[in-house]
Amino acid sequence: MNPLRLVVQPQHCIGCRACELACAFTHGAEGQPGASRCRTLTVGKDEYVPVLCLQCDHAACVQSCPTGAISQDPVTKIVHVDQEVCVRCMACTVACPFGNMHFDPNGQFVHKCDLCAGHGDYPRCAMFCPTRCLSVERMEPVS
Amino acid sequence: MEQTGPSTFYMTINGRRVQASAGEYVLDVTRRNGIHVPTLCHHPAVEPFGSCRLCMVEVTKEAWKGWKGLMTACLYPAADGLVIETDSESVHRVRRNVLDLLLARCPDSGVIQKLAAEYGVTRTTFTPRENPDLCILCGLCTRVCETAATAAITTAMRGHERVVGTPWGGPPPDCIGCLACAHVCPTGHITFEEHGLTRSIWGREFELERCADCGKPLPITRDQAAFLCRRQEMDPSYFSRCADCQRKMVAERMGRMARWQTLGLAQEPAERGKEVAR
Amino acid sequence: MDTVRYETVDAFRDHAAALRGSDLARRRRVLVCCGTGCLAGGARGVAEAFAEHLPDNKQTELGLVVKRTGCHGFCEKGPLVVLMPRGTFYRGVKPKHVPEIVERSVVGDEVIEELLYVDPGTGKPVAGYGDIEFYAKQTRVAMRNIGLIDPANIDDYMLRGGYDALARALSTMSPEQVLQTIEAAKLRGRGGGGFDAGRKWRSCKRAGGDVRYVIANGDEGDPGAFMDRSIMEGDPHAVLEGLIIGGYALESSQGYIYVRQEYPLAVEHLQRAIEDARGRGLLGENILGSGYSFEIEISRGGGAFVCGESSALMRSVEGKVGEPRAKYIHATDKGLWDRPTVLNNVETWATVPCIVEKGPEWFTGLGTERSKGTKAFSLVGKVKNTGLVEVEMGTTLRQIIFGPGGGMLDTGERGKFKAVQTGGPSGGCVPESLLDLPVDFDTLTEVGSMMGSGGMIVMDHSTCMVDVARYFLSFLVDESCGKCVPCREGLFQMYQIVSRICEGKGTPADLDKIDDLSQAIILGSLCALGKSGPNPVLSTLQYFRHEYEAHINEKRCPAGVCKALITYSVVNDRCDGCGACLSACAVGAIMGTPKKGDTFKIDALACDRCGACVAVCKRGAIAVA
Amino acid sequence: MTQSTQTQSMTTEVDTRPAEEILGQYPADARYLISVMQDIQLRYRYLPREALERVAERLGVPLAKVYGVATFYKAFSLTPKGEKELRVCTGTACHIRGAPLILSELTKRLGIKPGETTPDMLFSIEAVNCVGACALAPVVVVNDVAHGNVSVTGVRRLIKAPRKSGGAGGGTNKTTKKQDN
Repeated sequence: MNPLRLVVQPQHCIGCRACELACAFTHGAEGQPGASRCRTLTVGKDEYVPVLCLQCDHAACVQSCPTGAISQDPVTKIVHVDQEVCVRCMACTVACPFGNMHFDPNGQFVHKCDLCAGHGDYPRCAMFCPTRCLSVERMEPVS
Repeated sequence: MEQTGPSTFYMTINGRRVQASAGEYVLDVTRRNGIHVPTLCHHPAVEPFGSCRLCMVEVTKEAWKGWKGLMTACLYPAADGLVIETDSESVHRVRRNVLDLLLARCPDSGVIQKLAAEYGVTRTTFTPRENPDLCILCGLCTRVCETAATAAITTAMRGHERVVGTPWGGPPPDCIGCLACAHVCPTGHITFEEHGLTRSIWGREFELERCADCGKPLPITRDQAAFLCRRQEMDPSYFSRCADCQRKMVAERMGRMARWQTLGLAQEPAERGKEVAR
Repeated sequence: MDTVRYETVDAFRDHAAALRGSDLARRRRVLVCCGTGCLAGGARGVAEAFAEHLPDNKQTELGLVVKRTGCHGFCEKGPLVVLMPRGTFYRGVKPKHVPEIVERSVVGDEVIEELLYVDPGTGKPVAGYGDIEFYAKQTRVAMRNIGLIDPANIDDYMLRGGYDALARALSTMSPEQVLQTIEAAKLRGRGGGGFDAGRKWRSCKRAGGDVRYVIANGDEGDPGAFMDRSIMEGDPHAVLEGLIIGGYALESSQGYIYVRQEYPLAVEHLQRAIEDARGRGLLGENILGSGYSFEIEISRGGGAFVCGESSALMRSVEGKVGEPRAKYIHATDKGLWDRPTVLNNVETWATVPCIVEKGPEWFTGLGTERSKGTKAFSLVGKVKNTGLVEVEMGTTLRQIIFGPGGGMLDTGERGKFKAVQTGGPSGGCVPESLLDLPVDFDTLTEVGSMMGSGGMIVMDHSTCMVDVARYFLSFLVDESCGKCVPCREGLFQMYQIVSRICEGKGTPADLDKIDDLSQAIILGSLCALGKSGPNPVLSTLQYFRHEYEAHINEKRCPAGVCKALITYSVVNDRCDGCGACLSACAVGAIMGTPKKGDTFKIDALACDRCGACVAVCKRGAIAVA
Repeated sequence: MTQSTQTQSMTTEVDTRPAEEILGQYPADARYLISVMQDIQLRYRYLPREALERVAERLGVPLAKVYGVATFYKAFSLTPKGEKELRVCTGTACHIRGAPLILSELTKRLGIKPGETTPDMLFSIEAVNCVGACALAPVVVVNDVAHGNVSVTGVRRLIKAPRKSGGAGGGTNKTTKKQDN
């Protein structure tokens, strides 16, 4: 299957934050909601932008990690943090030019959007988005 | 060179047939299969070391004619036909003694107390150390410092005098204050403090990098940023803003783009202007 | 003779033949032992006196040469001077004796009786080298040249057949044939475990890759062992030749000799030998025109016993802390700088040229079924003749100790044989009942000890076996690298337990604790240091359990060694009031005035039981209870 | 029995030129670390921090690693050693022939423990592993000269002569030398 891509169209965002809730509940543990990997920002009057990881190729987070804990899956193109390997030096949280590396101060771990890999493998934020703001499309096959 | 064996094969762990592949260690295989083997000195970010001896398992093979040996799972290469017991009597004897010894060394460590209790040791049967601390000398801190940072700390001395420390016991000149050592320490022996723009660890104070926009402290030190630029070959601008400000910038820009898009324009006028000028 | 570089094997052979047929080979030799032992006894002065009384022109005139040699092994009696070919053997020579020796024995033909070795058995002086029991009962292979040649002179080595084996290997054998020869000889490593050298070489060769290393382990750390020191100091070319032949068999181009920091003279002699061999074309580029090139570098140790362990040694050569690594992947696959590496001990390498020269059948003709050849031992402790002996494998402990060793040092009840410690801190103590054990790698392991590198420490009844166990534990606690828990913490706790027993605070439960902990240390330690660390305790516990029990149950040290369990007192009718003990006592615990007839007293509270008074008392008037 | 990890208390400037000279004799490769340090130890009788900083820089080894090596191996000392280094062999042969007695005699007479140096910088005592001169047990090595069959009284002789002239200061080196034969 071709890799998924999240498409964000802020013009449709109504600031309902359903995406944040969906994300937090999906990635929580033992029924507790976790911090959302998706953040909706208010940029003007009634103007909202959900900011999520773009799963960049040659990502800054990957490059900045001194232990090689962050990598991009060659097939799914998802940039993933291996929590076992991570030493929490926080370099990636600063390095991401889009501010999409989050740190959970309670659980003491770095997290980011993984397109719900392992959680139904389909982005929940998009599933719960009441408008067309967040949608999913399949990329062209990797050559 | 001829191929010495197939790249995937089967071995038996606690009577269960499990698949493994060349290049894996026994511990990788047990972990993948949810078989619990305790460890204290293991961390996937660094090379296996084999110092705590807790992950010892009993290994044999049909060809060994009944001979069994205790091996550290973290270092023993997975191989075709291995028969492994992770909880045999001799395995327990080693683990119980190791934990008893560690409890004599670090009687106040909650982590060790808990693990030791699992092997029936609630109080050490040995002579407890005078003035104990929480360091079990697993060497994770020094190893992670070497792989992820600057090898600023080291094990010094040898034998029973061995300690983890800094050159001449003073503030380590090469330290970048990244806290990786503190985060990997299994017993919480390595401590640090953060006040405002200052972080202190190993008796050294570090100034935190500040966000170029909002001025708030970033979770990395100036030395760390400089180190990352050098070692990871990145431009300093990558380490100049906080995640909040980065997100704000992205959101504002995307918001603007959305605004133009609603107006039926494909690109921001300013950007288009630039392109034309070029 | 002028320095020559042999461009071909034939050139080497011609020169060697010329050398052996020359006047130099026929000259009489005055050998002055300049081994560490004799140097400590003042051999340098003796050698200088000979140089003064026999200048070069006089040596030529008299048709003789004066040589400073390596250790003769009979260190107890040094400084030693041997006159060859007659074999007159003078011991305890001082510079003042030299003029007399020159006049009567060198220029003249007399034997100076006062300087001869007196046989302790017959009480008669022995004139000849070969007649002395210490030497007569030895078979020297690895130590074949030591004491007979000047280690700083390559010609001396060549006069005794040196480098013939290398020339033979390079000109008539393929690397594979050399390897097969070593395999056929069933040579086992002389450094400790006795691993089959041929098998080791074979697996290294099989490991593939272009770069391989060979290493000579000269980190002789076992306390009480100094054979390797003597070989490196006294016959450095033998080590080089073995290493070059090994390098050729393994198609390696780089060898290392790792020498203990404590052996500066060995470094000096090896360095000199390397330079000389290189100058002759026996080392370096295109050796003897064969196309084979090989370099040797000396790596000095930093003073750490654990570096005798192969993986720790390799880290040390790399310039790192000497911490062992797990050996699930062998050094023959991934050793020095992760390249296939063969590491053998100095004695093993020194044996290699003999095997190549004389053939594997000759070697397998010596020794026992599973341990071939000979083994060098350093025989020390409470024996009459301490020093180096090399005997055939399978010689019994009794034959060694009461043969070359000359029997026990002291007379009386306390001077009787109690045990012999072999294998250093990894070995154990063998009791009297096992004295007729034929010594080889396997028999010693079977009785709970080890061959080790060949240290043999003889103990009499004045030695406390619990104290010996404690001694080895304190050594290991100090020398453990501290990497793994069982060794670092376990041996330390074991030391605490045994110390408690020595102090009379032990309980019967301690012995069970020792047993359980020992098993965990043996099973759980990372390297051989830890795995064999409990051996000295276990073997003394096995054979001398009653001594442990005496300490625990009766609070008594049968040998009178453990300080907490003994008291000193003055035996009045033996004391003559000389007062030697008064000045010997550093804590002022002895009361009395030094005059004839006064009686001395020891204040038991002030006494720190150091034993200084016992050591100085010439009349044995201080009793230990 | 261990080396002191305390920071150098002396504040005198250390001349690093000899260290630079030693470094100049070796290729700038991490594998020569131990060799370089041995030469420095020989020259300075200890490893001055300033010298080790040069070593770390030149050989490209982190300073902490250099420090680790310096404290791991017995040959190295981070504190200056006395003019006369008395190394008491504690090998097995020496042990059973009375080395503990020799050692305790020395520590009592000099008032320092093994590993320490007298305040006047004249003597250091080290309890060392077998020096390989077992046939002469017990052995004390004084600045690389082995003294065999040492007795309690003999040991006193080893520490006597320089003591007497110790008060006179620097000019007494010659009298101390004689003692070594």
